[in-house]
Amino acid sequence: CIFPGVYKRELQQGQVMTDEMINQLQPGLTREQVVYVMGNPLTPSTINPNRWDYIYWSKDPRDNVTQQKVSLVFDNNRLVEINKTP
Amino acid sequence: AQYVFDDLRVEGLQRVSASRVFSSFPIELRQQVDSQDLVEASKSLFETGLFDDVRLERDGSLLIVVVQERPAIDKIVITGNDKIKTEQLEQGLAQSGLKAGQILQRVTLEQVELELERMYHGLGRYSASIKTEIESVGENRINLNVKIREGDVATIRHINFTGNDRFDNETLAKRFELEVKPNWSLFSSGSQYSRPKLQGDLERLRNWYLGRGYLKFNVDSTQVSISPDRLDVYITVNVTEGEPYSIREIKLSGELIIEPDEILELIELSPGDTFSRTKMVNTTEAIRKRLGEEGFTFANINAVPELHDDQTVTLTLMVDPGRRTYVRRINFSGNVTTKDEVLRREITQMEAGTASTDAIKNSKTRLERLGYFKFVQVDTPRVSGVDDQIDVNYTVEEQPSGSLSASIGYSQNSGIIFGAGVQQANFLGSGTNVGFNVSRSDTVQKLDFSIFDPYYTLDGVSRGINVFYQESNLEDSDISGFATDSYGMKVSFGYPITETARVGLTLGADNTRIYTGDDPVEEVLTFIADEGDNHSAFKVGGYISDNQLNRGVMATDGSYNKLSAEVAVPGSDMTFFTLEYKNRYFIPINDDYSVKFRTDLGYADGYGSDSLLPFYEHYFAGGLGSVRGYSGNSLGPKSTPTDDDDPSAFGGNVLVETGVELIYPLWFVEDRSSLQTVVFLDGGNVFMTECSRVSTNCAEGVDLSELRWSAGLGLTWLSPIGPLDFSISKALNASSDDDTEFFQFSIGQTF
Amino acid sequence: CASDQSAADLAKAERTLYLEARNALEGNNFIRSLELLEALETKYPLGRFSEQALLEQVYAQFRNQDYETARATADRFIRLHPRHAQVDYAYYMKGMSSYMAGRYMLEGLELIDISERDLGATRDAFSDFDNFLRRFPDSRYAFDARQRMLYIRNVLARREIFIAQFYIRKSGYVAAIKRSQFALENYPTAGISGDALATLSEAYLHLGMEEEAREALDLLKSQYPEHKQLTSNGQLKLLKPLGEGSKAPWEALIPDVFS
Amino acid sequence: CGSLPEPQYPPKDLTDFDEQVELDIVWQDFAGKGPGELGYMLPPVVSGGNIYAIDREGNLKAWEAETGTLLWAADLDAGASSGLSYNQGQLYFGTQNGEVIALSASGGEVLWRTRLTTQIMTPPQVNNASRQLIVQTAGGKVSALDELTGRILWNYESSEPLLTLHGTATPLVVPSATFAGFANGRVVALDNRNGQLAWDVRAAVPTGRTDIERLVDVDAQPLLTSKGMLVVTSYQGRLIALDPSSGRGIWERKDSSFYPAVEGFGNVLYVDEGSNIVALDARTGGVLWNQDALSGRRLTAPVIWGDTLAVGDYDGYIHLISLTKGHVVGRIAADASGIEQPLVATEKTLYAVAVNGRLMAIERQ
Repeated sequence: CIFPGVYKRELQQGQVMTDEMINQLQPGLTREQVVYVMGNPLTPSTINPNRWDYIYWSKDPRDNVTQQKVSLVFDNNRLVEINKTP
Repeated sequence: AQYVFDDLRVEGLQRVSASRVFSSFPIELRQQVDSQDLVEASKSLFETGLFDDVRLERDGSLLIVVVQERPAIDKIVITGNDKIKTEQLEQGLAQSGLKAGQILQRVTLEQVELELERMYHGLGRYSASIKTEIESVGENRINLNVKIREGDVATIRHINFTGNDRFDNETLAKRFELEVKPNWSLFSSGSQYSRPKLQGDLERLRNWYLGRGYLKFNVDSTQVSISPDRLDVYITVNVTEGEPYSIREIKLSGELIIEPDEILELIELSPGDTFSRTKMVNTTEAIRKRLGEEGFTFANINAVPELHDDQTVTLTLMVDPGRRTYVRRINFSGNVTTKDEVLRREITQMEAGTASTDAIKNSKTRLERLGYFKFVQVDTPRVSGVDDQIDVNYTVEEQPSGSLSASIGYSQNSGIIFGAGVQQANFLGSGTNVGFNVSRSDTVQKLDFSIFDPYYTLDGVSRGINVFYQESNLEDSDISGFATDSYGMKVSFGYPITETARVGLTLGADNTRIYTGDDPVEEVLTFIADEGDNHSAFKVGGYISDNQLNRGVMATDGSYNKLSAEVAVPGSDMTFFTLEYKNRYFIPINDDYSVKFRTDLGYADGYGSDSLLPFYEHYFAGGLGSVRGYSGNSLGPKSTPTDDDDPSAFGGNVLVETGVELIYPLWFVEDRSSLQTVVFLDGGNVFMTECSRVSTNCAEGVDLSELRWSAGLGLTWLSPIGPLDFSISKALNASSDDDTEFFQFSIGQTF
Repeated sequence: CASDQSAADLAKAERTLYLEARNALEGNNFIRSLELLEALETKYPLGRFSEQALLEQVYAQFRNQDYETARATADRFIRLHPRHAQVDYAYYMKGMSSYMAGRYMLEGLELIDISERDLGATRDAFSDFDNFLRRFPDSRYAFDARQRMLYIRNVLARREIFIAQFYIRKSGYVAAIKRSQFALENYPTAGISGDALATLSEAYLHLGMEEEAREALDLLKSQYPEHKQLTSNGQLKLLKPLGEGSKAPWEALIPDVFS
Repeated sequence: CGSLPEPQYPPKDLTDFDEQVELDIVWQDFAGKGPGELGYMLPPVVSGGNIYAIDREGNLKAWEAETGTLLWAADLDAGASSGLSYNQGQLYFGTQNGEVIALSASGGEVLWRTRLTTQIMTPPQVNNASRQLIVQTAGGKVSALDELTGRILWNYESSEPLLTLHGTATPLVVPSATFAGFANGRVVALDNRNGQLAWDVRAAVPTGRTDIERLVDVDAQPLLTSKGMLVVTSYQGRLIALDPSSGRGIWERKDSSFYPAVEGFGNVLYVDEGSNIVALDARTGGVLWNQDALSGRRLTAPVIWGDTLAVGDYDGYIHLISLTKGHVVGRIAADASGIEQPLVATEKTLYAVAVNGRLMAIERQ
């Protein structure tokens, strides 16, 4: 239709995680070491205190979304589990 | 020796309370105390400074503390002060614990002289001298007499530079704020010496030399000397200039985050230019800002110069982005009535996202552009304990953004007029613009209601609804020309297409019925004869606007353009179209002065079968908000009355208005966000492209030489009940039958 | 020089000054009593009545609705006489002053929901009362202070939820998660945990994180079974339909006037 | 805008006196623009029958001392900031740009110029024994230059307080040593051969709190009396008499003066901060007489002229004071623009430069 689309800005949420940062993660790291590599988690889960979720989510003006999640599970201050989706 | 006391009594108290003594005399009753404790206790009581003498006496198991109170100050008498007012001096003394009613503690006398001397030295009056005397006024109370000799201000007599071969003393002296006292002026603050000012000046001198490439410039030493009578100060600055350096090469190092060539573009210096510190600072600032947009708000870039002996320098830009920073929380304060959502939806920076200095700053402008706030401030404190998160705090101060108008008036032809209305741009802080006006008089009843929600959807799609109803009865009024009844409704939508531009659609329908009074106007009679007296129209319109003003109300910078068109579609009784263009353009001169250009153009005409624009849709010009200095809606073609009444304005289908205003500050007004004064030049008129066949005094066609001009002073004040506009103006080229008004004012009219 | 009135006050003896101030206070003539109390303080800064006079100054300023000065005077009293028998009253009055400063005229009418407005003074009241209750848990003002703290806690908590829900509508899902978590951690007893859990769960859903969403939903169902956003079959009523495609511009223009 | 501030020491009006010495001006001429208000002291120098004077813009003139006929004039491109000194056909002076310039006394052409660290406000002193030129700069530094080439031989640097009294002390140069006073209130003796410190004495101790109260400059040339005693004055400090070889104190007197003490008839005379003239017994420092008739008149540095002491004042009068009793014996109204420069005395004539630049030769009738 002749009307130009509604102007939308690129929307950006959560933490930028480069592959090089993620590759440095391996089990056994303490929480301080993880913070050094990834930065402080914006949304550590409150329900399960041993889990840190690093989320990245952005939507460009044409509404297509890029998303990345890394959730880390700790066992008394030692990283035990890393699962990364897309 | 050990003692046990079971009672304590204080003697000699005149004005100090016993509890004050007990609180600083730590002796426990009915417990073992030795002489050492007693000595300690009396020492601590003595240290309160309230007593001249403290003696302990023992009467069996009763401990008596005999004190001799120091005198209290009854009055402080200050004489000989002229340059500093007495209240100021008393305030200064009060700060160091010296005011009427206080106990005169031992150390205070010398403190008095010190405090007052420091005040005078602060003003550069180094030759001031202060003497204090105590005058007893009985019953242990004293007066403190302070004699002041203010002396004169030590002014700078001569600033001398040595070692400046390249630039002479005058050029260097210009860089200084400190200046030699010009003999014509009795007092110039610049000529008053103070060490911080000198340090600041030396820094400015260094930057000035570095700005010209003298990397090896150095201030070797400075001498400041004062004449024996302490009135003249002499300053000598010894410098070594060294040679100007040119750039050999610029290298980048560190983590660049963005493409190297994007950074190279930002560099203002290129090999071969002479080194300039200002350009270098601009470069590092530009790079820092660019990295800020990528979320590295705490990036810092420093340029490391490496000097070569052939007077060239290699600059290495060390880029240290620091950690990518995130926004933890965005808080608003000061929004007493405005809802948090109205602010939050306006800003482009998101919580829990990368912090972009650009977004944070232009969000501040977007809030100011709302027009609800006097000022908006933002600061971004770090979150304690976390090195890569910040909070963003916006502080706003609200200003009245609407108007309550209630009017009771009387005019010969329409009797008593009751009117009430509210026009609130930020209704109950909801960010919605609500307007509700009703007015009743013998001849006309009017009611209109409008609601405009700029954020109908969170993406910024806006929706406005406007309903109006007007009915006039003419039996008992001798309205000369004509009157109309009309009612209708309009719905408008709009949405953003760029950061500042919006596009919109309007749909509306209205009905107009025309009455003629007892001596109607020819044009109306012929119109009713041709077209009938009842017309309804269905209107479809659209607009495109771009708002880059720096403030919603009383802007001083930026530009605003709006092009709108509306068509009465076929099927309406009268088919016509209107085309309007509105432009505001500001050129700020400095932060107080600004020039505003204003242009309003309108063109409306019939199309299809009836080629004439209905006269009730005519444009009018003149009065406040249009061409000041001419009475309201009085310009342009005149009607042809049936009898020999004098013709009244009839409007036209082409509107041309323009104006230029100089916005200047009133020196005594600090809060300039709610009061604006202008010197203006207005011009404008309305024209008819095609006169009605019966009109006699209507010239066809647009003739720009017919534009009416006026100049004068305008004042707008955003009062709690709404904007008040005043203007004093002189019509420059009024023709004989224009009626001009020297003074015009309006209340509650938002334009 | 100062008007003869205050000179006359200064001339009076300490006791008469204090008694006159007391009568003016009881007669609710706060301005007059403030004048007398200030005269008492300048003339006899360390006199017998100076402590009591200062406390009465706080009360008079409070009743005179000059809340900022009342709070400042209470603060001064606490600093000057930290171990005074009635210092708990000063702490309480400090809280009350900022509490009253934070109230809105139309608050009672629920026309304006203050949780959406500037809560500067209300937040001060919260910390003042908290400070007071920790020092004087069994002061006779403690009960009233606790009630007011509860009210404030609800207002602050409601604010977090409003903002979380705003960010869901604005597609700021990570921000919504953070705000709901903040509400859960800081205002557990404020009775809004249900809303917080619901918003948290919806935000995870919008991010496609089903497992975390279910985790929050289970907690919601167990703690607040009849929460308003829970449908009969245990699903969550969403504030915003899933999927990012917002209406095309012309769709947005169709006026749902009666929404 | 407020009255004129009354000065710290209000000037006394002149009272009449029984005049014993009749004075009049034998010749006068303009020495360029004079010192102006830049606060520089530019006293002329008399030598070899001629008198040379320079002004703040570098116009140098030479007259015949006796008759006042102009011999030659030269316009140098450097603003003078110190008076002239003469030695064996060469003239020396310091510039505002911190240079020492040597000129030939016959035509005024520049022989050499050497740049030092800051401006030079006192005339360079000549050490005839070793052809040295001792220069003290405003930055508390004493440098020795070779008289023929201007090459710097040695430097002695002392610390400077942040705020000093305007003006710099002139060093006293004797063949083997240089005695110099500094703005930090200290007096030093330097070995002329290498600038090494012989001894260092504190003439005044800074007291009080503000920079003003802590001013303790030694702003005057030390006086070497005929009995071989060194007398140094200091501002807001003490007048001290020292043994020149060891710096050991002989006597001292608490008073403030920024002019050099002079010796007359074996007594030590000085002008204090309040323009009172005081005479002390050279051996004990006891006060002989204290002349306050000219108090507050902002007197110039005292000069011994025959059996009298000559001073100029702010109103342009020149007074002669008897060295024995201290009463005023002569007075002449020289130039209403006032006299701030130190006077220059020869056996027969007294030379004065007024604020407007007029040079006057005065003789006893």
